Amino acid sequence: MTQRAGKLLTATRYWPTELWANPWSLPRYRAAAAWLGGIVAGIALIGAGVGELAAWGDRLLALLGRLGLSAVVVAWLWLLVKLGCVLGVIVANGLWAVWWERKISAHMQSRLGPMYAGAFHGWAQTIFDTIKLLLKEDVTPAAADQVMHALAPVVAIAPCVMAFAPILFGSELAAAKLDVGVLYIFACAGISVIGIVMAGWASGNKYSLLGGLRAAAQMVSYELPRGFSVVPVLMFAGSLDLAVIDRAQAGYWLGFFPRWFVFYPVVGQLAFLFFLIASVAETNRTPFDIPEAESELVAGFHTEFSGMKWSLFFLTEYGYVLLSSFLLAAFFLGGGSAPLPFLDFIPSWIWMTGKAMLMMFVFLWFRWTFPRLRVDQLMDFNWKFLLPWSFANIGLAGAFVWRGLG
Amino acid sequence: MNSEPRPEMAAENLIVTNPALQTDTMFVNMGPQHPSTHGVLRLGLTLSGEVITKAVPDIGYLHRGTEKLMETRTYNQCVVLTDRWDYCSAMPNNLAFCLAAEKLIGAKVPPRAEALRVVMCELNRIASHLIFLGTYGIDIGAFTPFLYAFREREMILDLYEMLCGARLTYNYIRLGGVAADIDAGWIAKCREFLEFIKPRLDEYDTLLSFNPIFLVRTKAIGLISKDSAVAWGLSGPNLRGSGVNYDVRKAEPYCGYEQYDFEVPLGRTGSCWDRYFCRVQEMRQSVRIISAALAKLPSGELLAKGIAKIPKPPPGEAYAHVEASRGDLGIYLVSDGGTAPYRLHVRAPCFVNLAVLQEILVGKKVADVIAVLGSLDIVLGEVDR
Amino acid sequence: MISYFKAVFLGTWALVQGLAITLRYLFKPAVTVQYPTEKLLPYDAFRGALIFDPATCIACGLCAKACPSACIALENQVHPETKKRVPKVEWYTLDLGKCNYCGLCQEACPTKPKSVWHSLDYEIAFSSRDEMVRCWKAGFPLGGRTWDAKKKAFKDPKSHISVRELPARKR
Amino acid sequence: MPLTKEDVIARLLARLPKAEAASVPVRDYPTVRLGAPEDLPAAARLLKGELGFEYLEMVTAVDWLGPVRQEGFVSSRNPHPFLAQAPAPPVTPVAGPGISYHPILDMLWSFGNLRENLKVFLRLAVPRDRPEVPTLTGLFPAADWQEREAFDLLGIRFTGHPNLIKILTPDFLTGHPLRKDYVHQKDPYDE
Repeated sequence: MTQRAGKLLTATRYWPTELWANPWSLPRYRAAAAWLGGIVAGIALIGAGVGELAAWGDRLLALLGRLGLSAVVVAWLWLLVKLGCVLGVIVANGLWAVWWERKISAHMQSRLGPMYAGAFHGWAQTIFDTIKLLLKEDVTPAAADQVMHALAPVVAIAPCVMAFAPILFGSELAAAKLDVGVLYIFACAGISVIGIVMAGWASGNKYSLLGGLRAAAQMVSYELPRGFSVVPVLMFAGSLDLAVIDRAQAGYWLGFFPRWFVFYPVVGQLAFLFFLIASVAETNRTPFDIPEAESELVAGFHTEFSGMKWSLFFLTEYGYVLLSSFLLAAFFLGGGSAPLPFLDFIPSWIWMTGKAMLMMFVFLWFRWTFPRLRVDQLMDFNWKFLLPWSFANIGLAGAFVWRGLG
Repeated sequence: MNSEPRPEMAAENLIVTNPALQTDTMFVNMGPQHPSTHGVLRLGLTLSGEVITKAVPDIGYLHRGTEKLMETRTYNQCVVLTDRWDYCSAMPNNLAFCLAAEKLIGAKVPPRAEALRVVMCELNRIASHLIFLGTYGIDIGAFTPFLYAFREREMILDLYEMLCGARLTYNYIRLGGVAADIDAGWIAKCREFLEFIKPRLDEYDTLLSFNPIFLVRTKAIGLISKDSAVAWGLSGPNLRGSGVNYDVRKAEPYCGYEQYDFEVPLGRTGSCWDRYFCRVQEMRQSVRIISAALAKLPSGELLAKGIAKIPKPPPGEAYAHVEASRGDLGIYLVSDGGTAPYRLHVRAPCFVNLAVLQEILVGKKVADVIAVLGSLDIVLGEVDR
Repeated sequence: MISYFKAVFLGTWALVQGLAITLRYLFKPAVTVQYPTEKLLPYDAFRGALIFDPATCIACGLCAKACPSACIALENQVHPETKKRVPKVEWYTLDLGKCNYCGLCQEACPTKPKSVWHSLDYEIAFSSRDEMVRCWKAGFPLGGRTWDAKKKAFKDPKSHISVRELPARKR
Repeated sequence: MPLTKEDVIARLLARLPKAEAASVPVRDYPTVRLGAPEDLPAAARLLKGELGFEYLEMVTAVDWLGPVRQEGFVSSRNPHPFLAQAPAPPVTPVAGPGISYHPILDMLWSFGNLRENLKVFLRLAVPRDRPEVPTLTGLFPAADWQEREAFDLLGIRFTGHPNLIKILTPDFLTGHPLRKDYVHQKDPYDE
């Protein structure tokens, strides 16, 4: 005859009509707003205190040089440090992005999302999920091609990690300085599709096969508009080096209006939109998530994957989302430059990451708002709309450059 | 994005038939455990690439034999079992059975009970169509409208809980009337809900109905012509989506539906979108009916006088049908003068509606299976009974 | 050409409107209840798990007759000397695994207050079949006990019927 | 000129000499009893073609053998402390007064005319041991599943049906559950 644990809500039924009448009267609503404001301000202030990460990197390299080791060893050590950082970013991004996606989707849907693990808004949820995934049994279906099935997630994630090498995390803050950075990133990102096709084929499942084939067709197709939509940016910046593109956007028109490529009239916005759409399609997310379309193909190419193999696919997906977000920030949103001159005290890596996170939010926003296209419609959209118009956009950019406006 | 149908790209023309190409078909087993078959429906699909050449629905996984069970239950106990057919909208089930039994008994239902029956059935129609809207959104790939729809549906379920104590299987409409009365508090809550849902329906229109992606996915997909819809015996929004103006509420008014002013929304082409939009419009009409019914709610008794606790209707046969949320729900009831129905047959709208699937799926893409199946809005509890 | 651009523009505009809706809800309070830590109290009419009070029961058996799924069984008490049946219940069982939650037994019960009624408990769950059968006998608590088929003994139900049914005892 | 119930019955009776107006009609609806299975296609053609009844609403039957037998019902397996056998199904059907049972399956079709809001019921008695009825699938696609259902649950053979297989009950189940003498046989899912 004990009353089980739990606070009994007697007074009010949770009707939206009551809750939304005056949200500021709800204590938890005020608390959440205060937390949000505090977190944003805290990040900005901490960033201002830390300063440029690139400078810290230089100091660390100088420290390594003073240890008296040979140059080759230093170079290798430095490489390991950078590799660790990039891998750390990808893994941490997996944890963060999943949690963020769950929270964002929940709040968009009038829910709260994870709330228990880690006490504060379920921040530890994805960490526990990772532990669960690590401990999970790794099932390989009897009908699967054992070797291919095991290899597929690796083939999918390796190019993702490679593609992060020239990514700018702040002004001058990149693991590798490549003059052909943009080309290199697109080249690497294109390889992942092999892993996905392998996964679909090796699973021995018809749904997976359909998903894998859809993924192949889709990713190969959307490579093109994705590449062509950045051409105007490359024309304006005059380089394939991400750092140069970043620098080209520094400074302000009239002293306050940032010279970001997205603000170049018409051509900038179109290029931004095309690149965004193509990136969403490249990362297989709604409205272009037909390879894994859960309502048709159960889970598409990762239906038959479990445990860590599955989470490698997941890491890949979120890794590419992060990659695309950083690319969007670097190409169009001014990279590490502040949107207004007086905000310069916040270092570039905060701006860069913040802009990337904003773009990631857009990815999530799309996902939780739009329905999904059909395979043939997706292809139509690509070949008959996106690609011709991105060509036209290149022409427009050419006119800009020719008239000396770039 | 153009949403114009292009005949040269019609899926029918994409089926590879040239024997020289040496292609093979693939059999895909969709369901009974598949996220989008809305229950335990199994579809055997024969695919040529991604195009369906043959579709065989396989049902019966949820067959509970309620028609047989009712032969050993009293009429009052049968009402409980009717709740379990279409569990997403149980009120019209109760109502159809009670109308048939009342015809046999010869009971005269008091006006307040009739008005309450109308209010509850229309609320249930909104709740059921909200489920449809949400799940159809998921079928097409939009997850968020699902939770919005359930948020609104929750309010209806709260109203039901306040009224009769149950949220899904109501056992509210009884022989000769209804089980519980509504008070001023309930009416106020209900009005609050009606005011709340109106702008929400417009939001659904933005999120789904007129979203270009949704439009290209559902317009010109799963076309059912007027003649075909009638020949296959479709009913409810599926029939009206094809442009056939047949609504039991208008054709054979029951419970005083003739007093209420409402329109029967009709589709034009019989596509998935037409069926979908018929339901959205029906919700608006339901809101109208409920407002009107609450405004002029007659007072008086809730239950007809002179119905025994265990009724024994005179031998005879009766047929009553109502416009349930998913179509024309008919009850054929035979009494042999005993305490239990001698025979009861349910003309389940979902069962009849589902049969058309085998015809309209041929030539569609795998992704369209879900769009078409979802637009038929079946509940397996009613298909299998 | 104009219609093409118009279609593109209107389509984009419709998508943007959809985005605006989801963004608006992002900043509205959630309507959900954090279930295990927060629980809603059902309305008084709610038909939760059945509960029985032997003290007021007159063992008329109307509830058992009314039940559509035969989930109720009971036996009259017999007077020890006269061997006549007295209006008291000897034992009473409710098979919650079969219960339809229809409320017909509660409506049929002639006593005031009701001897069998739907409590407000919506948190019943069973891990074995014998736990589904709630039994009442003289000296049993209000929540009843369940029969352990292996040990052939009564035990308290793992899932207690909460005391929340008390204010909502149906008249 | 709108069609009336009486017109429909008159037209049907005029075309089908063996048919008659049913003695026990479905309440409030015109009901015609056919004389022989051969009449059915003719009646259906007349209804669909000339009278505009394009909507096949229902195909079913009533087994008039007598009240249902309760043997073989699955009772609860939940262990009960006081009873060896769990309580039986609540109501034992008894024969009603003044009704005569006879071993026939009484078929029932319901056709609708959506334009005139009319409905007509056709009845046909077929023997229980050889229930053969011509199919209507050629005229009404809606008959496909409904006839399969009637076959599955009542065992009526629809001659000419393209795909007359079980639809609702599982494959291992033998017999036709809605017949009054159906006795439940133990199957693997009883436990």
